Formats: sequence, C-alpha cells, structure tokens
Amino acid sequence: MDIKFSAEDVAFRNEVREFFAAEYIGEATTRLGDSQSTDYKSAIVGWQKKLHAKGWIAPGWPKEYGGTGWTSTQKFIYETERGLAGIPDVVPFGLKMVAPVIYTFGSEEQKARFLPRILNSDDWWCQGYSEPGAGSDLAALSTSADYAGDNYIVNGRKIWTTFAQYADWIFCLVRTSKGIRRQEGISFLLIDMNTPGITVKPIVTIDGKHSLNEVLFEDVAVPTENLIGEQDKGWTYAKALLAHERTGMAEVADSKRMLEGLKQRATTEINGGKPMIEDPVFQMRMSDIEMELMALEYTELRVFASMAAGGMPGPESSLLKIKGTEISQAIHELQLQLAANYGGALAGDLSSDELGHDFAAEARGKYMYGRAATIYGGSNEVQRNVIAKAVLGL
Amino acid sequence: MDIKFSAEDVAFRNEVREFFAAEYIGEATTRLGDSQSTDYKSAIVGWQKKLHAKGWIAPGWPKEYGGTGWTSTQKFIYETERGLAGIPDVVPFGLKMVAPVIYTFGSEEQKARFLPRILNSDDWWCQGYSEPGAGSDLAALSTSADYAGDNYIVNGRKIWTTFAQYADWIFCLVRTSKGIRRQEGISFLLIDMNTPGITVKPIVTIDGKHSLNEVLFEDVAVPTENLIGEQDKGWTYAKALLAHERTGMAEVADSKRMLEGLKQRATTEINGGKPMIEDPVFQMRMSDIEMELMALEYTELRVFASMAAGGMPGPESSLLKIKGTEISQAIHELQLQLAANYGGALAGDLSSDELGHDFAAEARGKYMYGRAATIYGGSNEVQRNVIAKAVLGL
Amino acid sequence: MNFEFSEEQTMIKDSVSRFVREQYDFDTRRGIIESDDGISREFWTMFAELGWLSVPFAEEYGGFGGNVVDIAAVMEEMGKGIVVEPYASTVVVFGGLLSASTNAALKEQVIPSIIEGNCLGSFAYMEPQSRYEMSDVSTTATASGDGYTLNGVKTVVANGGTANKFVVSARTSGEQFDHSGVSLFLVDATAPGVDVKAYKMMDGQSAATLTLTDVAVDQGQLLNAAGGGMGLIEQVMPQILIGLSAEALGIMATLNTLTVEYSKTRQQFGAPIGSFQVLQHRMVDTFMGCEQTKSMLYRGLCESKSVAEGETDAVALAKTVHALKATVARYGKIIGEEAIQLHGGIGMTDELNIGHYVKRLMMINTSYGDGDFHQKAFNQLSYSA
Amino acid sequence: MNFEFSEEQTMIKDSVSRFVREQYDFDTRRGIIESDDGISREFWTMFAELGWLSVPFAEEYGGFGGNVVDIAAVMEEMGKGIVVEPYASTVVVFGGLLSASTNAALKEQVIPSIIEGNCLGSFAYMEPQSRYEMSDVSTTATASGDGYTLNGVKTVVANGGTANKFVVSARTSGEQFDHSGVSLFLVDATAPGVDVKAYKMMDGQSAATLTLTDVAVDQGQLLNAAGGGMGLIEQVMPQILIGLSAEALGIMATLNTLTVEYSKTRQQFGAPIGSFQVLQHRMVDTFMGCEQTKSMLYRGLCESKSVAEGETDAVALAKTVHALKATVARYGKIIGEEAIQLHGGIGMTDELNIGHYVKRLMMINTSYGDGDFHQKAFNQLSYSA
Repeated sequence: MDIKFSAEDVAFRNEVREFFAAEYIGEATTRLGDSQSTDYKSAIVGWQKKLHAKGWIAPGWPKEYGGTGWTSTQKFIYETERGLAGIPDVVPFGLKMVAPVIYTFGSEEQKARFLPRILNSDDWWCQGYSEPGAGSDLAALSTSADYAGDNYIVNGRKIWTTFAQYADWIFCLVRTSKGIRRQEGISFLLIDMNTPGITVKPIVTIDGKHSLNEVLFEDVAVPTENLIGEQDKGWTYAKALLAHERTGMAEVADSKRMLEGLKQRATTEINGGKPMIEDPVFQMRMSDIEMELMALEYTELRVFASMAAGGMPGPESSLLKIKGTEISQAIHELQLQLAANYGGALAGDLSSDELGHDFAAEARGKYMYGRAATIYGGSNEVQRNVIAKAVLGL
Repeated sequence: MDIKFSAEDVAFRNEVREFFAAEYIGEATTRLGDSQSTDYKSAIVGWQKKLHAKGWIAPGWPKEYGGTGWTSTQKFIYETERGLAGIPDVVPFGLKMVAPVIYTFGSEEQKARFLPRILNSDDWWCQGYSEPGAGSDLAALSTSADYAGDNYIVNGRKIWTTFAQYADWIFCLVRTSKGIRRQEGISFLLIDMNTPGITVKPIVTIDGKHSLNEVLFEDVAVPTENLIGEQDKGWTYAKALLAHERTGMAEVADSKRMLEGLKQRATTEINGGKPMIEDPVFQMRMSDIEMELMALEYTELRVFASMAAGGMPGPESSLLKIKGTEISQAIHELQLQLAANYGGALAGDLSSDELGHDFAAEARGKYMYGRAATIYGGSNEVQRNVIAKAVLGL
Repeated sequence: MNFEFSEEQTMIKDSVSRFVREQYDFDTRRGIIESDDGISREFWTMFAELGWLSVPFAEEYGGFGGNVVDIAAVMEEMGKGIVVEPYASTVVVFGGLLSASTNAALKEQVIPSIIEGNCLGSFAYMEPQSRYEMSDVSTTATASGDGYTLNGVKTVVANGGTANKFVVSARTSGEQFDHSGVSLFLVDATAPGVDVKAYKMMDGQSAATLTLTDVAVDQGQLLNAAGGGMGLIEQVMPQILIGLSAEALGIMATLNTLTVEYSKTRQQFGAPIGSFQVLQHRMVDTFMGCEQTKSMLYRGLCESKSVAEGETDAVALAKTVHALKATVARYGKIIGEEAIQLHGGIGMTDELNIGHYVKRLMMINTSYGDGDFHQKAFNQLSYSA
Repeated sequence: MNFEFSEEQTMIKDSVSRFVREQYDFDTRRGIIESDDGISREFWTMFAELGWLSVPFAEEYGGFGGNVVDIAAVMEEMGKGIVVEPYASTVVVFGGLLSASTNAALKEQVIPSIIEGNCLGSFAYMEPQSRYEMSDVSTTATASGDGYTLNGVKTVVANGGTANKFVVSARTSGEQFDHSGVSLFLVDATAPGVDVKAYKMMDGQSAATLTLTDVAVDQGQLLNAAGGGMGLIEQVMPQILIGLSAEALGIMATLNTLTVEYSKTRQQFGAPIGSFQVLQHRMVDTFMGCEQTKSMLYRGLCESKSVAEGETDAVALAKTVHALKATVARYGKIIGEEAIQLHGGIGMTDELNIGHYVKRLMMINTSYGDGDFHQKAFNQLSYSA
C-alpha cells in the first residue's frame, strides 16, 4: 500500500516537466486550445512535430514502430503531467486509433507506408465509424463497400467525424457482406480523403463551433490494398481498438486542473460582497466534485498499478469513463454557475472589461460541448450496460 | 385559476376541525400511534366507532351503503384536516379495500352480511394478495382454491399481511384455474380467519416491530358463497380496487405536518452552539424537500380539482404515489440526520432525559419502516413503468 | 377551486399558440436572429395589433387590464416557440416596473407607447460586481440642480441591443449594499452620456453593457420616491419570476414532448430507444419534473391573486416565487440535459431545435437569480428566526 | 507503487475472513446479541489469542507494531461479518488514544491488558448538547488537591455496556467551545461516582449514558498534558475514521454482492429482476460507489504512511479522511437503501441479514460525525482563505 515513485521515475517526471515548461510556450497554448482559429491545424502539427523530434509522440506504440519504450509508470507520469500542464492530447485519430490497428493487423506494406507519416504528423487522420443510424449501436452501420476487382466501391454516410475538414485520410468501417450476425461482414478500410466522390459537410455544434462533420461517399473507389487484414473481419480489429481507447478516459489530471481553476474563480466571483468560495452552499457543490475526483484519482492509480504489475486492470477500470465524464461535466456546470448571467454572452468583439467578465465564453463553450462526453465513445448508458454484464454478471 | 373554497366548504372544514379537536383526544393519539401496544386494536376500533357514530367512517362509499354523500371537495377537506391533525387514517383493509369490491361486485347477500359490520368496525379485515413469489408481479400468485362442491379448498401462503394477528376476515386472490394468461383463473375469496387450517406467523420488520405476517392455508375449506362475483374473474375486481387505492397516496397533509415537526426539531438540535435550522447546508436539505412538497400540494389540488369538476384525473395524478413516498422518505432521512448518534439507540426503559434525546426512537422507526413505502402497493419502479406506458406511450 | 384559464385567457393563449405553430417555425426564428435587428419588427407590430403588448396594463392607459395569470398564459406559449422578440423584457419587466410606478405622468407618457409597439424597454440593474444582488448598486445618482447625474456601468442588460428606454437602478443614498437608497430612473437609450455596447446572447436575444457617464436626469424620470426603488422592485418581482417561469414551463414541456417522440422513432440495437427501461424511467422523471413545475407555477398564480385581493400576505407569495424559480432551475437543468443526452449526437447540433430550447432555458435560469440564489432566499424567509 | 496488502497483512486479513465465514454466521451473531452480555467473551479471548487485539500497538507493550493499513485489513473483514464485539471501540479508538498518549506509565498499565483481552475500552466524548463537535465539552474537571474532580454527562458512549475503562474528555480550562482546555482522563467504569446506564443500539452493539458525579481522578490518569486533549484526538482521528470506513467498506461490498446475487434469482414478471435495465444501472452505480469508497480508503492509507514518514503534511491527510467519511456516508446510504429496495419485502424483515448490515452502516455514519459534518470540515480545510 504505497504510491511512491522510484528515483528513476521521479527523474523522468522532472524531465517531462522541464520539457513541457521549455517547449510548450504560451503562444502555442492559445492556438492549440482554439479549434476555430485559422491556424489551428498548423499549430497542432507544429507542436506534434516537436514532440516527435523529442521522441515522445507515440508512448503507446511498440518501440519497433517508433514508440517510446516507456514503462507503464512512465506513460502514466507523462499523461498526468500533460494534463496538469493543460496541454491538449495529440490528435488521437492517427496516433492512437488507426496506428494500433495498422501495426497490429496491417500488412508490412501498410506499416511502411502509413506509420512514419503518422509519427511525423504528415498525414491528418479522421475516423469513419458512426453513421446516422449507427451511434451507440455501431454494428448497425450500413455504408457499403462493394468489391470490384482492384477496388472497393464505397457508398454511404459517416457522421460526427471530428476534424474531417483537415484530414488527409479517413479510416472506415464499411459493410462488405451481409452476414448472419450484424457484426460479421464489416471491413476496415483506409481511404484517401482526396478520392473523388467524397464530400465533407460541416456540422456546427451547440457551442456554435465547427469541429464535427458529415462525410459522404458516392461511388468512391478505394484500392483493395487499403483493406486492413481480411475482408469481413473489420469488427474484430475495431473492437480491439475500442478496448485500447477505453483505458485512460478518466482524465483525472485535466479535471484536477479545471477544478483548481474553478476554485480560483470562486475567489474572484462576488455575491453580496462575499466571494463565492466562502458560500457554504457553493462549497458543498465544489466538494461534492472534489471528493469524487480525489477518489477517482486513486481508482485510476489502482488500475495503473495493476497494469504496471503486469496484470489486467480489475473491474474498477470500467468506471473510469463514466465517473471521469460525470466529474468533468459537473465542473463545467459549476464553472457556468459561477459565470452567472455572463455565461450566455456571445460578446464577440467586446473585451472582458467591456463585458464585465472574463471566463464566461470559456465556461459556456466547455459546458455546451462537454455534453457530448457522455454520448460519444459508447454513451454512458452503454457503459453501464457493459459493466452490468461484464462485471456484475447480470 | 383559483383555490378558494365556497362558504359551505369553509363551514364544513370548521366542523371537521372542531370534531377532531373535541373527539380526538391526546390519550387516543398515543395509543393509535403505537401499533405495538397491547390495546392498539381496541383503541383503533374505539376511535373508528366514534367516527361511525358521527357518520364519517366511510367518505368513499356510495351513500346507499352508508357513505357520507360528501362532494369531492368535502372528501378532500376531510382528508387534509385529518392529515394536518396527525390522526391516522382508518385501517384501510375493510373500509377502503374490500368494501368497494363487495358493494361493486358482491351479491346482495354479501353486501348485507359484510358491509354493516365493516362500517361499525365489528370485523377486522386483512389483505391476502402478495405471496413469496408474487410481489410487484402480483399475477404470479400461486395459492390455489380447488372447487369441491360447496367449498373451495385453499392451499398456499400469503405474505406481508398487515395486522393479520388482529383480523377476523381476510380477502384473498387465489388461483382457481390455470388460464392461458396469468391474470386469468384468479378468483376473489373472502375467508373467515377462524377457519381450521389457517396459521398466522408474525414477521418482525427492520424497525423491530410486528405488524406484518405470513398467513398459511392448509386445506382450508371456504364456502362458495364467499366467492365475490364470478369464479376466475378476480383479477378484474382486484384491479378496480387498485385503481381506487392509487388516488390520494401523496399524503401531502401528513408530510406537511412531519416537515413542521422537522423544522421545530431543527431549532432545538444544536451543533457548535448553533441550532441546525440556521445551518445553511441543512437549510438546503430542508428546502429541497419543502419546495417539492409545496409543488406536490398543488399537484394534488390539480388532481382533486379535475375530479371535483366531474372529470378524470389527468396524467399528473400518476406521480402522486412516487413523489409522495419520495418526499416522506426524505423527511424521515433528515429527521434521522437530526437525531445524530441517538438515532440508533434502543433506549428501552431509559427516559429521554437519561438518554439525552427525545425523538430518536421515532425518527429511527419512521426511517426504517418508511423504506417500505416505495416497495408496497406497486413498487416505485413499477409505478414508473406504468407511467412510461400509460402516460408517455412508451 | 379550479386551475383553468378563463375564457379570455384561453383566447389569448390560443392566439399566441397559433402564431407560434403557424408563423414562427424554427427557420423563421433563425432568420430573425440572423437579421441585423435580431428581432422582427413586423411581428412586434403584429403583437401590438393582437393586443398582446397590452395584456398587463391598466385600462386607463389603453391596456387589457390583465394580471399575472394572463402574463403566464402568454409567456408559456412564447416559450414553446422560444420567441426572441423581447416580450418579457419590455412588457413583463419594464412594463411591470412602470405599472407599479407612482409617477402618473411617466406612466401616461410611456405605457401607451409600449402598448402601441413603439417602445422597447429593459431593466438595467446588474453591475460588474453585483452578481444577483439587486441591492448591490454602485451606480451613483448624484443630486444636481433639480435632478440627478448618473454615473456607472450596468452589465448584461436584457434586450440591450434594441431597447429604446431603460429603467436604471442607481444609488441616491446609502452604501453599496444598502437596501434603501436605491432609486429607479427612466433613461432614454439615446440620452447624452449613455453608451450602449450590444451583443448577442446564446439564446438569440440581445444584451448590452450600459455605461452611464454624467447622464442628466430630472425628478420626473424617477419611478417612485427617491431611495425607494427596492420596494418597487420587490413588488414587481413575483410577476417577473412568474413570467419567466411560465416561459420556462413552455420550453420544458416542449423538450419533453420532443424527446419522448424522438425516443419512439430512434432505433438502436434493433429497438426504439424509448423501449429501454432506463430511458423510460428517466423520461418519467422529466415528465414529473415538468408537472411539479407547473404545479408550483399555479401555486404562484393562485397566491398572486390572493395577495392582490388582500387575503394572503406577500411573504407567502415571495416564498412561492423563490421556490418556483429554484424549481425551474432544478428541473430545467435536468430536462435540458436529458433532452440532449437522449437525442445523442443529433442533440449536440446547432441545426436541431433541441439545443436552442436548452439555451433559452439556461438563460432563464440565470435571469434574476439562479436556483441556488433563489433557494437561499427561500431559506431566509422560511428558516430564519 | 502498489495497492496490495503485505504478506503479513494478508495473513491477518485472511484469518479474520476465515473466522467470519466459518464461525460467525448470522445465527451465531444473533445469539450473541441476544445473550446477557451482548458480546461473546469466548470469541474475544480468541481474538486475543490470534493476536488481533495486538495489531496497532507498539512491540514494547507486546503489540504487533502494525499501522492503519493493518487496522483497515482487520476492520474490513469484521465489517463483512458485522462482528458486534467491540474491536473498533476498544482497539482502534480507545487503544489508539492510549497509543498516542504521552503518559508512559498509563500505557504500560493498560495496553497489555487490552492485548490480553482483559480490558474493554471506550471513548466518552459526546454530551447532550454537543452533537458532533468534539470541542463542545461542558463536563468539568476541577482541580482538587493533586488531581481533579469530574462532573458531567456523556451520551451514546460506544461499547458502554461492557467497557471496563473509558477515556473521558473533560474541560480543565476555557469556555464551552474552546479548542484548548479539553483534557482526556482514563476513568474506570467502577470508579466511585461513575454511573453507567447501558442500552442496546440498533446494530446490536451497546452504548451508555455515563454520568460523572464528583469522580476523583489523579494526574496519572491524564493521557497527555492538561488542556491538550484536542491535539491528541486530532492525531488519532485519521486512524479512527479509517478504521470505521474500512468496516463500512466491508459492509458495502457485502450488501452489493448479496443484492446482485439476489437479483439473479428473484423472479418477477417472468424474468430475474437483475435482467431489468433500470435495476442493472442502479447496481452499477452502487458498484461504482463501493469502488470509489475503496479508492478513497486507499488514499487515506497511502497518505497516512506518507505522514508517518514525514513526507506529507497532516492537513492533506485530514482532508482525505474527512472526504473518506463523507464518501462512506454518501455511498453507504445509497447502497443500504438500494439493498433494501431491490430485495423488496424480504429486505424489510428482521429475519434477513440485509437490514442488519444496513443498520451497522447507519451507525458508522453517525459515529464521529456524519457526512455533512465531515464534508463541511473538508470545506473548511479546502476553501478557507
């Protein structure tokens, strides 16, 4: 019963901190944080190339393909420090989503062709899973890929595709055969976004921003060499990836940083001449969250510790996404509560002095967009179904 | 949009108040409130006979059978005043449960035989519906009644039978045929508790008290003349009764009285030298409940008003039981929170001075037994299923 | 006892309802918000012609002579269409303050122009430091000759972009938090020294920062006795809170209806999502939340009437309207969040109406105090010695 | 980094676990509670022989030299059997106070007798007016000759019916609520002037009202410097709260397991109730609540170690144990109530074990401060300027 790090790990942590402090400069922060700015893509790519230069772009990859070779402890430390420093994660679609599928299930040609460009952020990837009729129930997808000699001819619609407007490539689940079980007959295709027949339509979300898209495929010819593994086995590959995605979704470090921000702001928001942080009721609202987060931090540590010890994560790992998203939403809510009337202001060109408030826009944006956290990546309802079945045996 | 009562109704309210003030004396209060005291039954019967003498024992009955002939407004006023005065309701099994079935579906002989004795509290009735395998799913019942000439031979077990230890009669749902639908083949039987083969076994509940029982039937011969209506149609009669039971389960007046008590006690419970009622956090806990109750009071009024206007209660009536029970449980919880460490004390012979506290036992008893409120009479889960289907059309 | 609207009330309710259904569809609303003005002047003129702008005003000024029940009837239907024209700001709040004013000349001058649709109004009370505390007023009204000079900043002033006139709270005496010493002035948007920086709110309505620099006002612009502004505000507050809550109720009911309907058609895992028990129970909870809110609104309406007829004391009504606004906050939040969650991805889009209903509900929540603020005010009235 | 118990800790944990499974079934427990003593002296002697009573004590007194992790290991397993023998009261609380005492003679005298099973102890701190405030002490210790005279009333004294000795808080100086001036005395249950009125608690354990009338104590009965009692209490509080929380965790896990199992067998509407999605999600929530509680307990254990090793300040630990007790309160309540609700009628009966687990959980909640009390203490440490 001990959470101490070894001297080597402490040294590593210091190295990470120093690197972030030196290289992740304020200017980048702003640009990386604002997905609506015109140079968002170049800012992200620039920062990721810097990480690549340091050799830290792909902690999750096996060393042979360009991974860091870190221990689980080092990975954990790296992620924690990144979150505490407020540095956004790398764009996951290439590095964390398609790459593991490619290096696990892809051919040697595919590995050689795609992995280096992913490492160097030369290609921007996006994900083509969800469809209008297939959300939490992914297996209901109907985008078709018909085999035609050297190509698959793809027809259908993908939706909720983050940053498709920037993407060079999209990885898709498509239906190649009508199997008996819906999960059968699905294949995993890599598609060049410049192929004729692809249309990207922006989706503006309730925070007024554009990061999601619809991607339409009309007779899009995809070379068969872009098929991952075997035809009709795509569901297996995707499932392996989803399991990969599920660990580390608690985002404890991010929530800790947000909560610190909340406390700071509660000292400057005044009601009746008293800072909100002194209000006994608001204190309860804060500690309702802070206590959950303190526990979740240790739940995450427990998961990490059993993985570091070479074991599988225990049942407690299943709650990371549910609790993590509930906590971050709860922080967003309090942030917005603090912003009071200002929370709804689309102040446009007004300075915060002219508006009378300085974090209202951020509070609103986080709250609104944050509603998605319990919907995507398997809604929290689906997560609970999964725990009921897998953990409780119901 | 108006909640005013007519002058006649105000006069009636005053009459009710005066009667309760004059006739419902303190001594009776104590005895009626303690189901564990040895003279509980005689106290209840005494009070009910007094009500009968006044002609007020059966507000729900049609006038021809001995009902009061009151308007819905008068019934509402009567129930409200009773709750506010803290007077327990009449024991419902005879007056409110079996009597409506008898006067609606019974034969003339049955009416003549049973109704006058119910009105005069000469017979104490209990209810034989639930079985070990049939709780919220009542239709799963398996107690059998086999037709044998002049008698039905009853075998089986009924459970959760309130006050069976005092009862002269029990009304039962029994299975007379194995129908295709489980609801078919059920009959409604009236059974004399003195019939050979009936055993009553006490069930002690988690509040340490005995009001529930198991009733065992072993080859109990019940004359066929005690069958209500037609054989195999009992489910229909019981369902009609359940609908009858569902209105007026919000118990707003009782909760209002309890909440007043809670506030009083919050002024005398001290923490750190300050009464709990001044604690901002405890205030929030109280007003969470009080506000819900203020709304529920008007929900009840809305239901009542549409019934008084001769209409059917609207969809809002369906929430009365759910919200009513949730509110009363929430009050119990706060009461127990106020009682602090004393809440668990089975102080026995110790006076409240010796114990150091005066409402702990009551708070514990209400909390513990109150857990049943969301279980019996159709659990709140079943209630929500019903609303989803009947009101929302899901 | 009855909870029906009168024949007259039903008529006006139906007429607003018909307008929303037949003329105020979602695309029309979007077009209005994206227009330069951000509101439809044609519709506003129509509101005047249909008599909606006259609802709460006394007959001597050309009003309909209605009460809060009439206001609630109109506002609930406006909520169902999330109408962005500033009815609440102009008629319920600004108009309510003027109706309660003791300045007959001022009333005669302004009320008819509201009714005719020629005056859009707003109440400027909030300041950068004040949050929801109405009596936290540091805008100053310094006596000067026959009148006063106003200096200060008012923030998030509702309908700030289009209002012709503002009721402005300013301090004629006392310290920053003092209850007495706050005075209410009618100030023209174009008066010298008035600077209006307008912007949009997320619900499509406008707001503004109002900077007052040496704005000269005379005694005739006072709504009631100098220093007695808080009394007037408190008198009108039940009407304001009831009006906004009625609008919220219309929104909540609409969100629930849309969500239940969607759940019947949206298929996942081979069944409509409305067949999943967990979602059913949550929709039952939002249904109950909406009904409880309606009950609390009706309580406010009935008690308003009793207070007007001198049968109930104002404290009981104040408790109820605080509870009402807190109830709107509580269930509004749950209903809005469940509506988005149950709609899933599509609920996150700007294209769907759901998010827009939710945003207006959120803005109502922060208008004139959020849930915690009102619950604490309720506690103050209920549990203080 | 690891969250495993050491080999030694695992051994003792297993041994308590085996005892509970093999010797402490529900009927045995009921028999013990209904016996005159209300506890089993045989089992207590066995506890001594197995070394359980020696766990947290220093080796110099014959102890095992364990720490809070050892205590948590034992208490969690005791919780699974809702063992009524006063381990928490005697070993964790009373023993903890003595271990932290600076009075070497007293320690030498009492600790070995605890370890041998000859001394049952209790901490008498609560008074009729004090609720959960430890420093609200009106029991007086008046200097008298070489010692003091104690007068006052202590209520709901845990293990009051069987304790041989009490640590009693009394005021040697200061006013009623003063933090300083509280002193801790070791008082014999049979000392002249000590009146013990014992009764049962709903969890089967005993409690008592302790009336002290001119009870003479000498300097040697002081646990530490006169007036410095609160410091000693605060030093031991993490151990007390962790011990009780570990017991609660054992209960919560047991309730969850029993409920999930029951839901798989109980048939309603033609299916096991565990197949209903609403109940599934609620059992997922109680599962998560239990895991979060465990994580918070582990946080407390790790930080206790850090504090003992001088690496973390005591405030961080104090925050954590307040949060831990508040978490136990929150999830304990939900888990207990869901266990009864999901068991339905049978969950309401005294015959089934469910209600008894729930009652002990409820008693833990009110021991040494309930959820709101500890959350407010947490707030005080976290959000005060």
